[in-house]
Amino acid sequence: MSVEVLESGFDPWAKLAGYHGGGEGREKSGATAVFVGTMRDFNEGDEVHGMLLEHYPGMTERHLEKISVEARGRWELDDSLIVHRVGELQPGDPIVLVAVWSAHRKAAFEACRWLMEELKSRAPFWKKEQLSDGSRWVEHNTEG
Amino acid sequence: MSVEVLESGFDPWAKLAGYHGGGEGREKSGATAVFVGTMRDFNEGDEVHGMLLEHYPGMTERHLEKISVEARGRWELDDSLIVHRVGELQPGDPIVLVAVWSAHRKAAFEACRWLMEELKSRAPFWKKEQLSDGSRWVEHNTEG
Amino acid sequence: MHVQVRFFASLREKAGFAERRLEVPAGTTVAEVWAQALPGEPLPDNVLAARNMEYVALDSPVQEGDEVAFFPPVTGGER
Amino acid sequence: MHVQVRFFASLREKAGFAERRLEVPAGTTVAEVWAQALPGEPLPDNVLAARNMEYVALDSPVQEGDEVAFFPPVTGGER
Repeated sequence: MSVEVLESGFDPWAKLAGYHGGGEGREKSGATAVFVGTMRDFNEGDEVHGMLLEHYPGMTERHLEKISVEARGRWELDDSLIVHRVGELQPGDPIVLVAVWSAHRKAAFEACRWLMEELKSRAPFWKKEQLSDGSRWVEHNTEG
Repeated sequence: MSVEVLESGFDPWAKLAGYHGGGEGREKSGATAVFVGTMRDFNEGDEVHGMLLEHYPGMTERHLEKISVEARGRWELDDSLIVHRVGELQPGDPIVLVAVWSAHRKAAFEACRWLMEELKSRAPFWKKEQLSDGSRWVEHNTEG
Repeated sequence: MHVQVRFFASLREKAGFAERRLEVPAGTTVAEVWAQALPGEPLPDNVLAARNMEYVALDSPVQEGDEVAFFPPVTGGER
Repeated sequence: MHVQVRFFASLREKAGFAERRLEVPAGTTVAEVWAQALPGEPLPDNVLAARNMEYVALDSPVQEGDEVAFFPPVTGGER
């Protein structure tokens, strides 16, 4: 089980290739579900040129660990990985990676999606978008 | 949109890193949902040492293309990728990769899961397991 | 007329061959192709059939040059 | 007693500072920490509060040495 908040860019596929978890025997897993969120270049009809992602150091990591543990209580999981960017982002940059390993695809899919919804609704991250004519804090989250 | 049936082993994360689709502007996508299925070393209480995956060349690819097109009719997707192994597999080998790109995570998650269920229920693949005391055709699919 | 009949997986092993060209009368159905290819062998309840690589009902008629395939329930994806 | 009050994102910009040490009376609630940190500034309806990095209700009491944080609705994940 791993949680990472990164100040600099990351490649989600390289992260996954390099992640070996707690040596928990991936050959048991069978099913891996992954979600990758990347920065879009539009929002609410406006072109977005860049984004600043703020977080609450300490509380953010704690919250992501808490939901990772909770997911393992709700589903039979072998492992999970959450990576989230903070700082200055450009369109196309990966923002978030959530990966879940399980013996069963139903558990893997459901836990991965649940982790994303939990992360979006409660993990302390805030986005400020840079538009052509200034910047604005994002006030609403996108629907699940 | 891509569909591949492979006779030899593949690394799902390398596939994803190297996949650039139809130049459809990934910066629009925002959401990528991925499922990777790997070969487990147990099934129905028995240790499984290897697996032979048979398919129906021609019909298999056609079926995977058909469900990829159908997914794009059901959800707003930017792209999709399906890779499936055939031939001799060892425990831990990746069997299947399904990836879906969309502007919205709900569409990405739902379409990815739907493609897996469709693939498992209708795509012409058959598994023969090598056990300690012989081999057997797998007769039932795993529940979704 | 002629059709090409194909068997996959456990049905291929049961048939003892993977494919064969058959001469069948006009109006032959998919189920009748099975009966002619494997005389005396009952059609399994869970058999799937394809005609020219598309799923098809067992009572569909076949046509000259068709490829008719029989196979057990599919088991792709992870396990 | 003393608490450390912190603001994030748009609330940090509104406050004009990111954190400050405050002296508050015993029995002070989270909402009263806000009022003392930003006199005259109404507490937004959608504000979230954390005490020592755990979400907390606005009427919870605070204790000596607590870190009390206020922030707008969170917006992590993809967009």
